[in-house]
This record gives sequence, structure tokens and C-alpha cells, in this order.
Amino acid sequence: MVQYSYFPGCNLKTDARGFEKSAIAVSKKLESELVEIPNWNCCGTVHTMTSDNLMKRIAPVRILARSRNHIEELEDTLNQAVTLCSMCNSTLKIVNKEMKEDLDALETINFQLEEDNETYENDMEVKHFLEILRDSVGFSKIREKVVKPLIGLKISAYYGCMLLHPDEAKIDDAEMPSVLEDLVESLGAESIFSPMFKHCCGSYHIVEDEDIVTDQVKKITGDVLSRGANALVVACPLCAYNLDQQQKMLMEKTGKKDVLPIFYFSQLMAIAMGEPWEINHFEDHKIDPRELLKKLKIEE
Amino acid sequence: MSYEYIKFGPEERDFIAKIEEISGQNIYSCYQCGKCSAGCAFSSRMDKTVNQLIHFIQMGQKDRVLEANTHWVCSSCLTCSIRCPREIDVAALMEAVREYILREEPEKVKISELSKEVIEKLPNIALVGNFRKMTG
Amino acid sequence: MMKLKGGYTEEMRKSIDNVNKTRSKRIGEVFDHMTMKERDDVLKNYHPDYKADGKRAIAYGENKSDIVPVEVADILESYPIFNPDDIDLSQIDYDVSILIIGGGGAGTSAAIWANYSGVPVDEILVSNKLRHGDANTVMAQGGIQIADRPEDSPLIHYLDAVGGGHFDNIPELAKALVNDAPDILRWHKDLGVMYDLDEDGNFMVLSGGGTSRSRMHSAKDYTGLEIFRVIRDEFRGLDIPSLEFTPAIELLTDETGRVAGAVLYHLETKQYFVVKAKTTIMSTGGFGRLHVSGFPTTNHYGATMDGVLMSYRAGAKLRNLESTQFHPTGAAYPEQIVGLLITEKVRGLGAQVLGNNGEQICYPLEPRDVEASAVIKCCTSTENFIETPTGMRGVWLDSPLIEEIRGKGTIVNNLSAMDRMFQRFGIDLTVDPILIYPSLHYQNGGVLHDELCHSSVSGLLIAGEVSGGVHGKNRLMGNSLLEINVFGRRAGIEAAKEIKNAKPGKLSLDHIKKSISVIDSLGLKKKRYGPMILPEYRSDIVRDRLVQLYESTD
Amino acid sequence: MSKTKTTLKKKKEEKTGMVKIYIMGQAYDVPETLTIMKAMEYAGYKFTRGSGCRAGFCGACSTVYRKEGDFRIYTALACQTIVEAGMVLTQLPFVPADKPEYDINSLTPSANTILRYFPEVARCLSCNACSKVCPQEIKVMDYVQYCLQGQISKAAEESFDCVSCGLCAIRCPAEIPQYHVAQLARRLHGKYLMKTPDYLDIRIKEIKEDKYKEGFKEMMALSKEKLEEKYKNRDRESN
Repeated sequence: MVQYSYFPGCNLKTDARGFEKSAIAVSKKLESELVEIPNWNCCGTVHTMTSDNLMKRIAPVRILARSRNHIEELEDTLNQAVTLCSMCNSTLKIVNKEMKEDLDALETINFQLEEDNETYENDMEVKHFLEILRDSVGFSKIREKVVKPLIGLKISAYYGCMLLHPDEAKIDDAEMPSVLEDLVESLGAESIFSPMFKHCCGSYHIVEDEDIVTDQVKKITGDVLSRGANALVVACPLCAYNLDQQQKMLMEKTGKKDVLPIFYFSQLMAIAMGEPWEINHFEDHKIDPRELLKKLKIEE
Repeated sequence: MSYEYIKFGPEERDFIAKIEEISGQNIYSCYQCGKCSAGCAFSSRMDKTVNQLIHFIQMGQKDRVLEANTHWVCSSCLTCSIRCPREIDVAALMEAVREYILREEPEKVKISELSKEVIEKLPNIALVGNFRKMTG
Repeated sequence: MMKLKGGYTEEMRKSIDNVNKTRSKRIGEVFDHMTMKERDDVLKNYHPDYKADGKRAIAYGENKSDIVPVEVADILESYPIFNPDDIDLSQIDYDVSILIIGGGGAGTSAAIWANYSGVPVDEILVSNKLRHGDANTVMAQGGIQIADRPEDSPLIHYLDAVGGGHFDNIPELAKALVNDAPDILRWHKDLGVMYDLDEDGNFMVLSGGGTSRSRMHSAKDYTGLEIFRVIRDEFRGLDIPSLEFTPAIELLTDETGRVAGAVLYHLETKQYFVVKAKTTIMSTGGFGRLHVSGFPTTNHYGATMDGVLMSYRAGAKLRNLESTQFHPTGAAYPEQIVGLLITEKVRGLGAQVLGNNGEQICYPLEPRDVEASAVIKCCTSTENFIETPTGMRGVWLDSPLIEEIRGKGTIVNNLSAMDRMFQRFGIDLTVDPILIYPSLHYQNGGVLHDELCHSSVSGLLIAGEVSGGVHGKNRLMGNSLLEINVFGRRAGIEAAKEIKNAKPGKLSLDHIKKSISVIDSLGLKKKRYGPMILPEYRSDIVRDRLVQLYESTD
Repeated sequence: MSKTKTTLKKKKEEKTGMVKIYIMGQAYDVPETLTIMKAMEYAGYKFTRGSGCRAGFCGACSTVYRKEGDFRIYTALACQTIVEAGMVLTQLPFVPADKPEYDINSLTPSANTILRYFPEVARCLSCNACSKVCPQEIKVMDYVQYCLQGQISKAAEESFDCVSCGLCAIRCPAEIPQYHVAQLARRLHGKYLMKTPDYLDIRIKEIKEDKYKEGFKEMMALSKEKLEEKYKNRDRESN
């Protein structure tokens, strides 16, 4: 059993708890256990692109420092902090790289962290769990663990921005990724390509300008539906919320019937690997995926 | 707009320098190919396209830059940055304009005026992201 | 500065060695309770209440010739702090239904319950001397007594309370106290007070001094703070008007002698406000800052007996003011915290009281007056005490014993305030014992009232430490947090009823003018002024140079 | 920092046992054994603001100071801290921070509830300035983060020792009123996430149904001697 120092991020502890619980369950099954960092803080979600604002970089550096402390308690582990959320992944990865390149900045931040007995020595790597699945576990091993193939699911992979942008943070080829497709196919589902795979969902604009998000979601789901898919798989809880919530809103507003349930990649794995249903917390979804699963006889 | 009225003095130079300093980018690397605007998922909502905004920055036209909605509509997806043939971090320029404004007026989004019912429904990840980009 | 090791001097360390030597032998050792006769003896000989010196008779008023501490009599015989003719009563600044004087636990509960009982918030006004909640309530650490467990009953609680009070409690008040207790706990739980629970999900309870059941419910050793900040949060949520730094300086009466409001004084802008009220609730707290018999006190900065004085001038009867509670365990060392409270919970958790030789000097959980007397006896008529570098005497409270009995971590988890306070001065109470001596803690008596909180003057309700009667001559630990809630609630509900028929007449300060002439007739040697409002702690060097400046305000 | 040096004397004239401190910039010699609060009184200040319980519970006396030759900002409760030579101090008379109004009965114990009333919690930068100034040594940043993560019980436990002095709120670059956030978290925890044992409501019902009426009647009718006898012989539960 390999143990990974796991950074959940705020959303996976609240609205997106099913994403986390399913991921932890399958991580154990795949002998690559995600172990939560004790006392972690929010990474800030979005990376600051300013050159001069160190304040906004303290949070990610503190997480890396705490993760580094954490791996001392783990067995059979690597100097890796693993995330499930693509926004956390991107923020942590970028800052980690910046700190490696800008030792002055690291020193300034460490000066602040020292008083809390937390300093960072540039000795961690940040990984998205998808990278662990692809590069360390391997899809063939995943295929072996499948007890309930997802036959009938026609899934379009929606990567969103932060899994593929920027170069410092991407986990796959930015214009031609395949990790999500490979994953869903190894679970027995069919993958449906859509050119909207990284067309931004509108992200944090959901707070102050919902229309931006609505427009994007219309474009994305419209294209995906036209290609015959019956579900979306995502790896970012904010994409998941925006796609789920705005489809539901459109459904209520326009009476539109054809909608795409949203799955987190870890939920699909948990279903295929026969984990208990409850851990997915499908009741938290705005569009309940259980209807589709029932129709396809995947849910008993 | 006619060229004789465009001023290019110390004030304009200061503005350009500040944007370059915050973003860490060389604004004159841009040769206005327009690839950023072409690939932007939000171009249709912007009153000036991304490359137009960059052009105004190059000219030191502070007022025109600040009154645009381009940088506020931008959602930091970074598509422009990875596609720029001149390897400019275009999104960082958008961020620099936002920061330039937020350092003077820290609340583009007035948090206390948001509806409590709406906030309660939103996931924390959206609030954290939004407040980081839209408040100073 | 003196050389210290773990916060203590070499000399004190020698005595601590004795304590350490005897500790393992003392685990499980129970010192005998005193018999009633032994209790009486130690009280009569050592308790400040029973000493003739330091006491005298009140010279005028409803309680004329009652024997009370000199400091109390001095205040009761003081002149008002303003000239009643200077106040313009024709201009009313606040015209309300209920005026609550004192926003501690009792006053705040009263305001909330008045509102729950249908009085709109803008018909209520709370006056605070300092900030809302600067009161003894937030300093109560150990717990609140509630007879809710099946092993316990309100009857047993009653018996403990009246026995502890030397059978001088007013029975109806004691009954109200114990009977309302479970209701209060339910209210607190509904508001979200974090009472400690044990592993089984039951309330964590301990014994207090003089209680025959474990019924002290706690919230770590911040019980009063936790209860108060929750009810204050509720109060603020209801948006009840509250004035800070604006104490009452005198009650107002009407032509029938009924209390009809008060004069408030803004400590910062120095202006007065006239408040007309249909009912006034007095909940100003106690008198620790009078430093009776020269004792240090556990009380907050504003505990100066203002409410008793104002009520007395308005004609209210007092009761049990002869009796003062000295908390057996005030801090005696280090000097910076002398007098501060060491919660009874320390003994509740198992700490014993030891002399210089490291042996127990008495059963650690006698009623407070008995326990305090035993400590005073040890320090004044034996050689078995410990002396601090400044000459203060005290005895040990063996805190490390707690973790010997209950396991590591008990102190940090249950006594975090104590732990923090001593850590600040370099003392680790998990390793070393702490030095204690009695400290002036509680005003056992006060303004007499009935079970619906009515004083002997109409229009004036009483709640909290300012009151007299419920505890008799000695209050048991945990009954004060209970009292402020029980009688605060009763006062609020009763006031809501009373205002329906109340019609106060013309405002006057005639009772003050009368007081002045009565005090004139006493021919006192020294002219004093009251209410005190705040105690005087400036150094003599400064006080000698004070001068009052004239001021033109036109 | 500017200091008025009106009372500065030469070193050799300094009395033993006294230290020089600066109260709002003005120098005073005070006994070295005093707390900051008592030292200010010794110097001649009579508090109206800045003094409450005088025992570390009420948070009225939050104090900010620097030391000569040291760039750091220190904080303390004036009633719980001994003076040091060279302290340059001031008290915070008041901390402005809005407390939203809510009805605890209509809430759920979740991150969403916290964010509804305190959306600024989402602005936390994890800089930890709050924890560094806390005179109660509470890990303030950690509990703010617990709130954001919906770990209400952990936030309640961590913040429990808070005395609402407000120093955290003054230092926070995200402008969060931490101590008000903590109060909401604690109430949510105390009301919704902590159990109430069944026996409480059973006892309330018994009292309402007058189960103890006769007992009280009997006991209250006893003579003092009889009551004393009963008290003496009451059984004591072992602790």
C-alpha cells in the first residue's frame, strides 16, 4: 500500500463530499491510499498572476509545508502532495514551481511561516489524483478492479481549464488530452469526443454574473448532447457545480428535458469498482445521475 | 479616434510601466495577431477584445483600458496565455489591469450587497475564487 | 529580579518538595468532613463575617441598625454624586416600558425574556456601566448547579442550598432557584451553549463545595463566559437597545414613591440622560471592589455596589448584607494575580488543600465559608503556611494530583483558563501546586425581593447578585450562574406583565433630596459620595496632584 | 515610533525595581512587578475603557506594544502581562466589527451558513496574522479555515477560549471579524451537533407535573432544627 499526502480543498469537504469519499474509497482499493493532511488551509482556489503579490502565495506554500511535515508520518510514500480538485492542483503546482525559481520569494514567505514552525524547503511535487492513476497505478490495474462495467454510459470528458492550463500545471497535452477518456474506457464506458472539452464554464463568475456561466453551459452541453453523449465526466468541483446547477436552472426555466448528469471521475470509478452507493452522495447533485444509471441498469 | 489627439507623455509611460511591473510581461512583445481574442471563450461579451485592450495598454491609454469590461469578463482560463505565439502571459495582463484597479478601489464585487440567499447556495470554491479576483 | 525556578523561589521550592513527597500517599486519601460543631467553631473564630471589628451598624433607613461591613455602611451613608437640582427632569431622553440597569447575566436574561414575553425591543433599554457584559458573570469559571440527573432532585439541591446558607435563605426563593434550573439548562442548550459532555453523551458533572450530588455543569473553566456570550449573542440578534459606558447614577421616583426610571450618566461625554420607565429592573451585581476587610477580590472592575445604594435611597429593604463570601481559593502568588479566582472546579477535579508540610489541612469541598475559614486558620494560627517573597501567606492547592487521578491532559482540557493564566507567569500547574488564600468573591446579601423579583418598593424588580435572600448567609458554588438566569428570566417575564397596568406619575428626585437631609443629620466626620461607579487605583503620587478644572459651557 | 522624552532621566538616576515604559509615547517609571494595567494606574490613568474583569476573561484590555530596538508588534491582555523595560504601548479602546443578525433556530450547521452571514471568510489568505496576535494562543486561522471547510465542531472547539478582544479582526488583511464568526460556529455546534441527554427533559416534565410539590411543602414546613438534622444526615454521592 502506497500512502499519499492528500490535500482535499474546501469544496470536497462541503458541497462536493461525494467526490472525495468515492476517491478515498477507490484509492484504498487500488493500494494508493489518499491520507488527508491534518489541519490544512484553503489554497486560494485561483492562482494570482501578479508578479508582486506574495501575500496570496502564502496559502499554497503553507499547504506544501504542511504536506511535507505530513509525509513524515506516512508509510511507503513519496514527496508528493495529491489533490482531487483541478483548481487546487493548478494553484499548488504553479506556486511550487514559482518557489523553485524564485528563492527570494520563498525566503520572504518562509520568514512569515517560521513563526508557526512551518517552513518549506522546495522538496515537494504536486500531483492530481488522475496523474497518480495514469502514471503510478496504471489503467490496466484499474480495469482489473472493475466489477460492474459502465456499459451504456456514453460519456464526454469535460476537462475544463485548470487541468490543462497553464503549462506549469497541466496534467496532459493541452490541446489533445486523453487521460479522462482512457479512464472512462477502462471502466467500460464509451467516450464521446467534444471540441468543447476545455471551453471555460465561466468559473467564479457564477457569484456575480450568472449569465456568463449560463451561456457557457448552454454551448458546452448543446454540443455534447448533439454528439450523442448521455453524461459528462469532470475533474473540477467548480465545473461540476456550474454545469449541474445551470442545466437545472435552464431545465426549470425553459422546460428543456435532455440534460447531462455530471459525474466526478472518482464517482464513476467507485460505481464500476462496486463501492457502496452512498459514498457518492448523488443526492447532492442538482440533476440526479441515478435516473440514468437505473435506466442503464447499472444501479440495481 | 484620430491620432493627433493621443497623448504619450510621462503619465502614459507610468501606466504602462505599472502594468508591466504587476504582470511581469513585456507589453511590446505583442504584435497584435489577435489569436488571444480568437480563442477566448468570452470575446462576444467583451466591449473591447483582448488584443484591443492590449493595444490600448501599449498606447498608454489608461482611461480607455480602465473603462473596458474585458478584464472583468475574463475568467482566468488561460487559453490566451498558452496560445500566444509571442509567449506573453496574456491572462496575467488581464490580472494586472484588475489589480491596478483593485489596489485603488478594492471592491469590484461588493460583498455586502450580494444576496445572502444566493451566497448560501453557492459552493465555497466559487466564493473564494471570485473574491480573490474581484476584491482587493 | 529574584531568581525563580519554574515560577517559584528557592524557599517555596522547599515546601513544594514536601508536597511532591506526600502526593502518592494522598491519592485516595479522604480528609474527614467537619461536623456541624466544628464548622461553627472555625467560622466563629476565623471568618471575617463573624468578627466584630470591621463591622458597624447602618445609621439610617429601612435597615437602620443592621450590622454590616464598614465599607458597606460607608457607602450606604454617602451623599449623592450630583446635585439633584441640576437635573432637568422635564426633558425625558428615553421613555420606555422596561429599564434594565446592569447588563450582566441577570440583566441580559431579563431583557431577552421580556422580549420573548411580548415586549417590543424598542420599549426596552439596558444600561451598562462599562461594556455590555463587563460583569462577574463572564468570570464565573467552575459551573452552574442543575439537579437534572436521575440520581439527583430539586429537593436535594434545595437542601444543599439552604444548609450551605446556614438556613437563612428565604425558602420560596431557594425553591424557585432549584425548580427553574432544568428549564434554564434547556434554554441554554436551545441557544447553543456548549456544555461539557462525557463519553456517553451525558452532561459532565462534578461536585462543588457543600453539594451532596455531582451537579456542577460546566463549559471547560469558561462556564460563565460561554453562557454569557451566547445569551449576549441572542440579545444582539434580537436587537435590544443597550447603552454602554452609561451607568445609572440614581433612580427616579414619582409622587407616590414608586420607582419610575433612572438618571443615567455617560462616562465619556459626561452628560446625563433622564429615563422614564414603567418598570425598572435592578441587576447591577455585587461589591467585590469595596475590598471588604482589605481583602483582594476576584470581582470585575465595576463591582461597586451601586445598585444596592440606589435601591436603598429609593426605600428598598436589604437583607443579609452582613455576610460576604470569601472564595477559599484566590491566587496568593505570583503577586501580579493575587486575589484572582482559582475555580472551585480545581478541587472538584480532585486537588487537595495542603499546608507547608505537604499534608491536607481540611476536606477540600466544604461549603465556601467553612473552607475559607480553614485556610485562614492555617495561615494565622499555625506555622503550617507558606510565605511569599512579599510576605503574603497561603496554602497549597495540589493541582498535579488531578492528572495523577484523572490522567494526562485533564488540566488542559478542563482548566484551560487556569492553565493559561499560570503559564503566563511561568508556573505549570500540571507539575507544581499553586498557592492560594481566600479572596473577596461574592455579595451574599443585597436588595430583598420575592419570588417574582419584586423589591419592597413598587416599580422596582431585582435580579442577580445585587439581590439578597436566595443564598442566605453563604452561597454555594454554581448557584450564582443559576441565580442570574433564574431570576433574570423571572424578572423579564414579570416586568412584561407589570407594564400593562403601570402608570408612573411625575418624575422626581425627592427621595435623593430626603437622603441628603437625613445624612446631614447624622453628623458624619467624613463626607463620602456614592455610588462609587469605579474604584480608585491610581498611585498616591498622582492622587495628591489631582485638581478639578472649572469649565464654561455656554 | 515617536516618543516624547519629557521625563527621560539619565540611567544612573533610575530607581531600583523600577522600569521605564512608554504609554502612548509618554515615558513613565513604574514598578517592574506590575501588570501593564496596574502600571498604567500607577502612572495615573483611571480607566473607563480598557479595564473589565481584570482577570483575563473579558477582552476589554487588549494592548498593542513594541519594544525598543525590535520591529515586531506584540499584543497582550493588559491585566495578564507584566511590564518590561522599554515597552511602547497603547490600548485598543474598541474594535468595530459588524455582527450580523440571525435566528439560530432557522440555521443549519454548515459552511454555507457561515458564508451566508460572513462571506468574507472566503477571503482568508491563510497568512496566520490572526493566530500570531491572539493573546489566548488560539489557532485563529485554523478555525476560520475549519468554518470554510464546514468543520463546525472543530471550529467551535478550537475557538472556545476566545475572549472577543478583537485583536485578530484588527490584524486581518481579509477583514474578517473572526471572533463573531467563531461565536456563530460555537452556537451551531452547541445547539445542533452536541447531544442533550434525555434525562433533562424528563426532569423538566416532572417539575411541570408537580412531582416535587409535596416534598417541598414538607421540607419548607420543617423547623430550623429539623431541617438541620435532615441536612446533616443527607447522603452524599461519592465523587
